[in-house]
Amino acid sequence: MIDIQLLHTPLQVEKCLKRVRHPAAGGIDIFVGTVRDQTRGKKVVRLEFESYEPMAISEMKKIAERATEKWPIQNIAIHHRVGTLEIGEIAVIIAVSTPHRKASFEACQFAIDTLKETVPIWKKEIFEDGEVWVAAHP
Amino acid sequence: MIDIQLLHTPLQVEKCLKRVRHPAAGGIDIFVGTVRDQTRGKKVVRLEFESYEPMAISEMKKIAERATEKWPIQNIAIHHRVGTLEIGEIAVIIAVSTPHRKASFEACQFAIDTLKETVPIWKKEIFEDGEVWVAAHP
Amino acid sequence: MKVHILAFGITKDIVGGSTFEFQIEEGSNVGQLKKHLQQQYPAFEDLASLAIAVNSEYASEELVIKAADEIVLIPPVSGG
Amino acid sequence: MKVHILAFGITKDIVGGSTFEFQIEEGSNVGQLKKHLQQQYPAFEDLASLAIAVNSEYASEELVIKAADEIVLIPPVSGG
Repeated sequence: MIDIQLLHTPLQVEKCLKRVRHPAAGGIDIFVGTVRDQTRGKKVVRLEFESYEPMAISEMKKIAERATEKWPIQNIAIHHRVGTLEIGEIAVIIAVSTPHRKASFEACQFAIDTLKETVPIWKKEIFEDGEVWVAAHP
Repeated sequence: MIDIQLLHTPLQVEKCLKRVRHPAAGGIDIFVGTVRDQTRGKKVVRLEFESYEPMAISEMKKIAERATEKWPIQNIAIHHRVGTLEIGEIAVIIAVSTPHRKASFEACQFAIDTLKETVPIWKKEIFEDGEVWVAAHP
Repeated sequence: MKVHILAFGITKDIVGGSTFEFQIEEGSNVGQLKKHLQQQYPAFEDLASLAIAVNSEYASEELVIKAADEIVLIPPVSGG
Repeated sequence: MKVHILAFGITKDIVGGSTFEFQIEEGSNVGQLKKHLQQQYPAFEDLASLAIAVNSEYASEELVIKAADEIVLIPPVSGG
């Protein structure tokens, strides 16, 4: 089962876990991406995420489908938040259940690595003295 | 910060997440080990875990310390359950926060792999027609 | 032919809005559109990358654009 | 010298209890204790492994046992 969500409200790990639990699962790996308080030594005040919503959802779905082809996944949930996030808040949660643990780690890492490359979501770091779109420039 | 717990009550992912969250963390990886409903094709009714408690705690602590030496870990929590577990229940949770995500995956995987090799905890699989101590025989 | 373009992230700042209209020749492909956009907005050339999505899918340079297409500028993504 | 031994997991089933007393010569080391245990309980030899912990730490074969030590049989662990 694939569960993709793009939410404007706080993400909940418990909810993702619930979505992926499975009686034949032995391992569940959950990645939680949180907002760091600094970047390259500079203090971050907050982040703003925006997305091209229909495509973000379809690209996240593609990642889940590709992962399901590569690993024996029982369930996978990808929840991403958009809007304004304060330090420490959760930006993304990826949860994957598999019969044995190794695949859950591999699939989860594949999913977050690919998400960061392909899903049309952009974050702007707000500093005390300015702001910058992350990764925009080389 | 290292948080080690050996519990006779249900484990909670939310609690582990809370223990490892950190304002400078960018990635948190959480591994959740659950009780599978079958093993080598045979239906499992429930599991019974027992431990040599003081040593189990000290070995889990060693794992957390070794992980902290190898990776830039902000916080690590290892919670293991003992007693009787039904299908789908959580036997172990390992949560690791790091500044960047790659280390969180590596450290979490190291911790569960090592736990399964060194921590004096034993599980007995209860089938409909018998029971067996897991991994006891070659 | 007039096409309707959506801009996100830093491209929104560069073009000065989240949507704009752009004139291209009938039968232009995505590669040609991108070249014209870079001429109009030189700041695009400073980006680490600039992809174009057509109807919610990443488009190859060869894809021919139709007037009704939803065209979206995708600067380097940074989700997660 | 009499030593007090704790058994867990399958070793508990093999020795028929979670604690038992065992007679070894003064100055015996862990390797010697293990050999004597295997003679007394041949089922130990069928195990995938059998480690011995002394005072809550895995003990090397060379460690000399003292009467007051807490000795624990560690058959293959299977936590997680």
